[in-house]
Amino acid sequence: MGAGQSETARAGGGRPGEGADRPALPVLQLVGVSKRFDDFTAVDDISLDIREGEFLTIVGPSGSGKTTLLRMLAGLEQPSEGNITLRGTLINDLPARRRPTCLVFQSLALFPHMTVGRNIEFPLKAKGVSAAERKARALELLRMVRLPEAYYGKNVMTCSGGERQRVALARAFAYDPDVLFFDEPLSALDYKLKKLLEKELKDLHKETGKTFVYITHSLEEAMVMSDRIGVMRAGKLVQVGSPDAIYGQPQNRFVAEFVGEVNVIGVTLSNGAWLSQETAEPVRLVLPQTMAGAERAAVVIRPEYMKFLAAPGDADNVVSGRVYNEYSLGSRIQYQVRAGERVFLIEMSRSQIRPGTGDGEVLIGWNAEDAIVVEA
Amino acid sequence: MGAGQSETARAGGGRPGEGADRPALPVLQLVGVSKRFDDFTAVDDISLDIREGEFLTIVGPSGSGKTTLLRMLAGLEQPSEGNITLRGTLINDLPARRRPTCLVFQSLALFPHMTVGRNIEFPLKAKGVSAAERKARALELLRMVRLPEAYYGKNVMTCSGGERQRVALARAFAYDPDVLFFDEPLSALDYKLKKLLEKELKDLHKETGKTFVYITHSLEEAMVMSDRIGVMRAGKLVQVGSPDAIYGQPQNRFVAEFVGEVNVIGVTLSNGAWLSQETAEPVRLVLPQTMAGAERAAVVIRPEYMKFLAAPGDADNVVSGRVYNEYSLGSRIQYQVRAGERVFLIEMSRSQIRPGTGDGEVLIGWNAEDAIVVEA
Amino acid sequence: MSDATLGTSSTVREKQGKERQGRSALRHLSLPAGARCASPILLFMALGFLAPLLTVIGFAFAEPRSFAVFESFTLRNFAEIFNPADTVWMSFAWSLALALLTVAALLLICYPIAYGLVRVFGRWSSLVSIAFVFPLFISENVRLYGWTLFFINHGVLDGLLAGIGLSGPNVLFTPEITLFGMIYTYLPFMLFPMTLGLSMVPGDLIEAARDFGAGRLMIWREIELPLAMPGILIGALLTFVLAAGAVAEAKILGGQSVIMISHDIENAFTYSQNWPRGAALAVLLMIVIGGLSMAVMARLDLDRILGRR
Amino acid sequence: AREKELNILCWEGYNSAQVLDPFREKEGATVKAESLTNDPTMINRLRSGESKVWDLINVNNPWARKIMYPEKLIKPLPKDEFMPYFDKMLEQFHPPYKWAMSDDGSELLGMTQRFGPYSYVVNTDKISRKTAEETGWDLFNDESLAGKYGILESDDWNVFNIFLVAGLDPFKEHSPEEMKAFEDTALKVFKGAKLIGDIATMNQALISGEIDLHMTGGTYSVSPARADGFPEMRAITPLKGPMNGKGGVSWIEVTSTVNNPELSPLAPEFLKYVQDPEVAHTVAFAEGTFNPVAQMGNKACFDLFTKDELDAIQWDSLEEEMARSVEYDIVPDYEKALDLMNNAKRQRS
Amino acid sequence: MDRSRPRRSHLMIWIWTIFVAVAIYLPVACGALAGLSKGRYFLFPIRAYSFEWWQKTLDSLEIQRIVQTSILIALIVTVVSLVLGFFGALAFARFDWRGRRLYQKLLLLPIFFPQPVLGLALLLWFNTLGIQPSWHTAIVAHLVWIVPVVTLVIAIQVYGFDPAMEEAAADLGAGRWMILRDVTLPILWPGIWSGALFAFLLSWGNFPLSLYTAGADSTIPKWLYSKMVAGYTPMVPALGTMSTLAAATLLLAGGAIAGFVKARRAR
Ligand SMILES: Nc1ncnc2c1ncn2[C@@H]1O[C@H](COP(=O)(O)OP(=O)(O)OP(=O)(O)O)[C@@H](O)[C@H]1O
Ligand SMILES: Nc1ncnc2c1ncn2[C@@H]1O[C@H](COP(=O)(O)OP(=O)(O)OP(=O)(O)O)[C@@H](O)[C@H]1O
Ligand SMILES: NCCCCNCCCN
Ligand SMILES: [Mg+2]
Ligand SMILES: [Mg+2]
Repeated sequence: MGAGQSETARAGGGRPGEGADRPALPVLQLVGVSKRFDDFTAVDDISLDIREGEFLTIVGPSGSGKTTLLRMLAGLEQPSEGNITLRGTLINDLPARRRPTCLVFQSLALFPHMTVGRNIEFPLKAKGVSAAERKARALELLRMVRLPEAYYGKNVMTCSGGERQRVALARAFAYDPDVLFFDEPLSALDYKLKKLLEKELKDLHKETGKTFVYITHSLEEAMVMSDRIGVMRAGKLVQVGSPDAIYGQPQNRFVAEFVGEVNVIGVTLSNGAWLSQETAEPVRLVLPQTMAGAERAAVVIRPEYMKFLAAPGDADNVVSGRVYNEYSLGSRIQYQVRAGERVFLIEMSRSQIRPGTGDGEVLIGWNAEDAIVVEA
Repeated sequence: MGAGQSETARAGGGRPGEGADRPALPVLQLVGVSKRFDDFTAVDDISLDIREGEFLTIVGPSGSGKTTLLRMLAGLEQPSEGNITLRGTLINDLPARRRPTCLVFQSLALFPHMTVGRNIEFPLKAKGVSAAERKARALELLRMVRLPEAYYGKNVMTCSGGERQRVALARAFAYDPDVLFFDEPLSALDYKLKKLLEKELKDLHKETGKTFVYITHSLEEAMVMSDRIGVMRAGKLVQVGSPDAIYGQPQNRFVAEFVGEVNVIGVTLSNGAWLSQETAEPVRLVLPQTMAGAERAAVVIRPEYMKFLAAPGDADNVVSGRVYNEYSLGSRIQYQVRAGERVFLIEMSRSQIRPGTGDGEVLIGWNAEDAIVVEA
Repeated sequence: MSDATLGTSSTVREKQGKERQGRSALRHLSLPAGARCASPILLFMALGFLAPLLTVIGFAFAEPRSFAVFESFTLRNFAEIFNPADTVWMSFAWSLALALLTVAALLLICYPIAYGLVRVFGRWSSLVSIAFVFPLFISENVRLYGWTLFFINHGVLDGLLAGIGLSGPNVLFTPEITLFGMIYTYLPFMLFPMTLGLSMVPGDLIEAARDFGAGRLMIWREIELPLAMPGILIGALLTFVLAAGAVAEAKILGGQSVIMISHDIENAFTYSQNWPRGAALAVLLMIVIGGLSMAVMARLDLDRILGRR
Repeated sequence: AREKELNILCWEGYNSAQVLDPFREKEGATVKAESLTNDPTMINRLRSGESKVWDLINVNNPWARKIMYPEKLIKPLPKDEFMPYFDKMLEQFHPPYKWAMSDDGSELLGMTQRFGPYSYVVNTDKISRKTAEETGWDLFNDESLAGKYGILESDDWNVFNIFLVAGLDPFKEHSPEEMKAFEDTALKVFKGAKLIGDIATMNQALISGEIDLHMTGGTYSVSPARADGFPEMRAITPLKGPMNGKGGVSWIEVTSTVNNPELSPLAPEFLKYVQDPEVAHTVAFAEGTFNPVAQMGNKACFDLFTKDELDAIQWDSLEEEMARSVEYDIVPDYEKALDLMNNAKRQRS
Repeated sequence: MDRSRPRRSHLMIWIWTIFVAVAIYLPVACGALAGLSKGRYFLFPIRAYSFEWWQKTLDSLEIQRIVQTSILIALIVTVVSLVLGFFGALAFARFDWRGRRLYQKLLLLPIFFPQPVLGLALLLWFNTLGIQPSWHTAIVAHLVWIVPVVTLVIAIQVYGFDPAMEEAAADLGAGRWMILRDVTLPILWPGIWSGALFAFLLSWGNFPLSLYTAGADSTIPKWLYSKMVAGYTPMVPALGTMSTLAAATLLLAGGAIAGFVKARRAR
């Protein structure tokens, strides 16, 4: 995949416990960790190695247990079951303040009675850094998060949502821990600032070599920044791997649907051929591989691999339909093509020209190797 | 631009006061509205027509005054100057509860002492709807925002961030106003849910014909959902127009940079030719148009219009460089190409194949008609 | 200031302040919401407090041992009080000293309990706080007398100790037991505001501070204490004021080993039949207590501490 | 309008349920009684405007004749209705009884009932009655008793007693030297006191052995302790003293009708009601303090007293003790003396 | 989290709290013993027990009326001071208005005023106005002192109140009354509840103000005081014990009912 491959591949496509090929000890290791609140299981039997220096992002639906997982890692919550080790030492019971980790809260948890400056200086004060040094460092951090130095003396409760988020970020960096946890730190920022701070975070990650564990709801953020992405669902870790692996080889339909838009077609095996069940009459599909033993499966085709065809022979699988919606996504355009009951999504770069035939009947399709077959 | 054109063009490329060609009265009209806090001007002389039934999105950097603008429209803040009219009636002093509008707060402002159900029923209760009817409606709204019906009796403070946001949304819909204001309502949701609710909101907008005014930091959200987008900066409304107009004809560099990633090249006019000032020696560029009277300008090329070239003649403007970074953005891949001191961004669909030459020297370029010239 | 001017001047100012009243949902009547909410109380206080207050001040400047309020004006009452031969300053000193000690002791005694009520006792907490409320239903005289019965010779303590061949300590009728009685009486007035204050410290802030490596002391000093300060402060002020006006403890437990200022005021109005002197003492007491309290309140601005979230 | 209500300002006893409840039932009336523990406060309550509230006021002997009547705070009783009651009282109260009459002897100002000697109380197990009576007020000059006595909180009475300890007659005017002696005595006596407190505290302290004697006290204060089974506690009237040779002070309560513009018609009814032998006995043994009553001159009343009750009020020595006492009167130097005494009190600490 | 240390310190907190609570109840228990002893004067161990004083207390018409008066005064004071104090607290801590700083200071003044003098001053004032002192005037006197206290107590809670709650409610069409009833009041409920408790207790237990301003009407503290200084009998501690028991029963029953209603509503 070109020059970037080495970059994104750095962390490899990991799966829990699969890090044996890497010599370094995981900085944090979870083995069979669960967390129950009364009879509700928020985190369910998770095993995961967090590697020294990696940028690990956790994504998952709301309520899937991401925050709870992070809180256990930070020492703010104790696992109901399982073990957490830090470089080989069991730390289930180590208090948050003794862990070389730091959490940027989803709620930010800024100290309302302190100025921006004193908020940022708080961890330094806890370490006993001198006042002058603290202030110098705080001003430096303010610059880093793109806040004016004059904010040093500002009442933190008069800052806007985004400003507050940046203060929280600066405060975490002031603590300077080995492992940083972020709970949606950029969610309230505008696009441009988010891009800037994403880059800043990424650079800081590279420069410092620290381990970052990151929760986000922004797929783009996860894709751009992470060495590995972990996908959670209902307290379980469903898949962990490099962004490419997660995007390109999702383990199941949930992951596929979660990390971007997809066209999914349910198929059944019939006389050695895959038949689509979702068209009026079964259509035979050309697929990249067969699934051993499975009778049913799902075919996933990302919208960018769907093509408008000039002729029926231009792709392995062909569908005919009618464009009924077109959205601009900024750099891309998304088409919704209705074929019978189904709607297919096709995404094209804004710079590409659609080889379609106006508003009439169009042919769309995809090649066998661009589809992914996953568990139904 | 094919079938979708009619869709996105529906609202036209509007500018404040430009709506004269449309017969309908604006539902809300701002004339010279400002808001000062002590000596700080949060909203600065904004004039804007909000059209009946449109979906207007406000974007802008953090602290640019978006929330304050919405609060004035909702009646929670009074303008320091200027007038707000509702279908022709001056409403500067009309209290929030008398306005046919409703705001989904950035902080959500859920009632912590009520269950999810009672939160949602609150506006219905204010209207005097009977208990049975309220409950039926609340359950319906829960389904709409994809929360289980069992949440009806759940303590709202035990819901996760995303769950809470959905409750706030449901509550606003329960009020059923003419105009709905949203202050980043989806920011805490995961990608998939966000997509779902975006679609839901969009459908609701279409079905109900209500006017939506929406603040978001997600460019994609703004592009997909809006009839028009307004860009704010430091209290001022910099540009208002259709997503395509904002994206494709940004009025200045700020807007261009704000609504997506860009390559920007500063240029000067010299002997009737545009010269780039950012390369070692000035390079002559082929541009779509000249700017009357301007000596200096900025050239904006969106990454998706930059191309890898097989030969120097393949584009009007050609640069040679070296790929040094490659990110997957999900459906797209972004390349960073270093040419001397400068870095160019090129974005391609994941399905396209890069016609480059491995890690060595590459040629990149763009055609004159794909660049935009804006104020410097 | 007369009650009439109080009423109008604040009304005028409030009207001027109207423009800044933005954030209220109740703002659309003629007066700003704040002034409207304050007006019943202000009216009541003007009638119920200011007027009697003026009467007392009037008495303070009346001829000693007369009832000629507003008919005579003299500084003699104050002159007598400040005469070095008059030992009434000792009563002031004792009252204020014991009140300060009471506040200090209660801060220490109540903090762990308030902390427990907010963060440790969980579902037991309402039961525990109710346990601290019940005794308040008995008049303080009776409860204090209960301590006399406990500590006195052949009382409960002595009687119990006699069972093991010991005898009770001689603690009654001393300044120390007076202090003890004050601490005992005013404990709830410190405990409940303090608990309310502590309960307003958000848990995630403490977690965040802990996560940043702050030790218990630092969390306490930098987060918990400042955020709980309004409650603590109000508790401290309340107990200080009540204790400075206390008299029953010195009478019932202390055997009047010290004379409290309220006792002197009471005497002036009873045995001495010298109302002007009593009024003058009262005015002085009010100035001293009010001044001290205002100084504290001014230095620790409630609004700022709380950030008005 | 006030047919069915009656408000009484009084020393304790009259406000007890035993006395009031039968009257309430009999008249179907609302009777409120407030008891205070010193005369000046009660007088001031009337002065400050409460004469519109109260119907009856019950204070010690000199106030009606010397203060309240001249100040028009009370009004006279109809003589024809009330004078006959005095005939049945103990001999010393036979009409015209000085403290019940106006200065000029023309008006009847109130009815007498409870009375008694009032000097000091000792635990005769610690200090014999004989020693106590013979030593007299010098007991409180005895350094060896410092820390072993209490002082009843009854400041008007304490003023008399400090004068007496200083060897001075309180009911005269005093020279500066005498006042100096008063001051020094006050300082010493208050410094030496173990505690100052109310009657309950004094009796409790006597019984517990915290103190051996206390100043200011008499049958009035010690009788409940005696009735409770501690006959060794005894009110003492010294054999001699600086008041024309007498050393004790006694008091007599006088109940008068307040000069209330809307006086309740129940006021005279109540005054008659308490003259009834049964009720008079109840008044004598009303909850709290037990006292002799003037109505004991009536055999029907006297016969109601049991031996234990007579023991409690020291009936055996009542006559001689009253004879050794002068009657409570207004103290000319009261204000100055009280200030000195209050100063002395503060310097206890 | 460091398990052992918090556990240990939590244990210390429990122990300390229980210790203080026991101390709080010690004199109450001593009083209860005194009320059950046959003798007027207390010697421990008790020589003879008797219910005589309890019986007398229960039989007394006097005490019945005094208890009724005390309850009535305390209830009225509680209700009125809650209403005044609630709005007062909003003005104190919730709204930004010009006179606020001054108002905050003025409101504290009555608290700094010695109560015996306040009572006397009020008595003088009532006389000037030609109002006869009675339990009605005692209510006014109690209010002068208790309203500021209640206001302060509620204000503590109001400081933590997020105005966005009211804004959201108004925006959703709620009128002022509904905002008050459904949003502001419930959120401020803990503060109001403490305010009510304070108001009731301060009124119930108040002696100096009642002494001067209740005229011929008596309250429990007034009665107890007069009995204590002259005429002490074990009816004094007996009445004390009874009021605690009654209050305990009331509060526990109230709590149980509230809990029951809450549990039912949650279903
Ligand atoms: N203290 C608690 N008591 C009870 N339930 C809890 C508690 N904390 C979390 N939960 C529940 O556990 C589940 C997981 O919560 P968590 O906050 O970890 O979700 P999340 O993945 O971070 O969600 P979001 O993306 O919305 O922030 C949720 O259903 C939540 O309601
Ligand atoms: N009540 C207030 N008093 C003083 N300054 C205020 C107040 N409300 C807002 N501001 C200031 O006004 C500016 C605009 O605030 P606003 O909340 O409208 O920004 P925003 O565009 O919504 O930002 P964000 O995207 O971060 O939410 C900010 O700089 C903020 O600090
Ligand atoms: N506190 C009691 C001192 C006064 C004694 N006199 C009692 C007489 C009752 N009329
Ligand atoms: Mg979360
Ligand atoms: Mg905002």
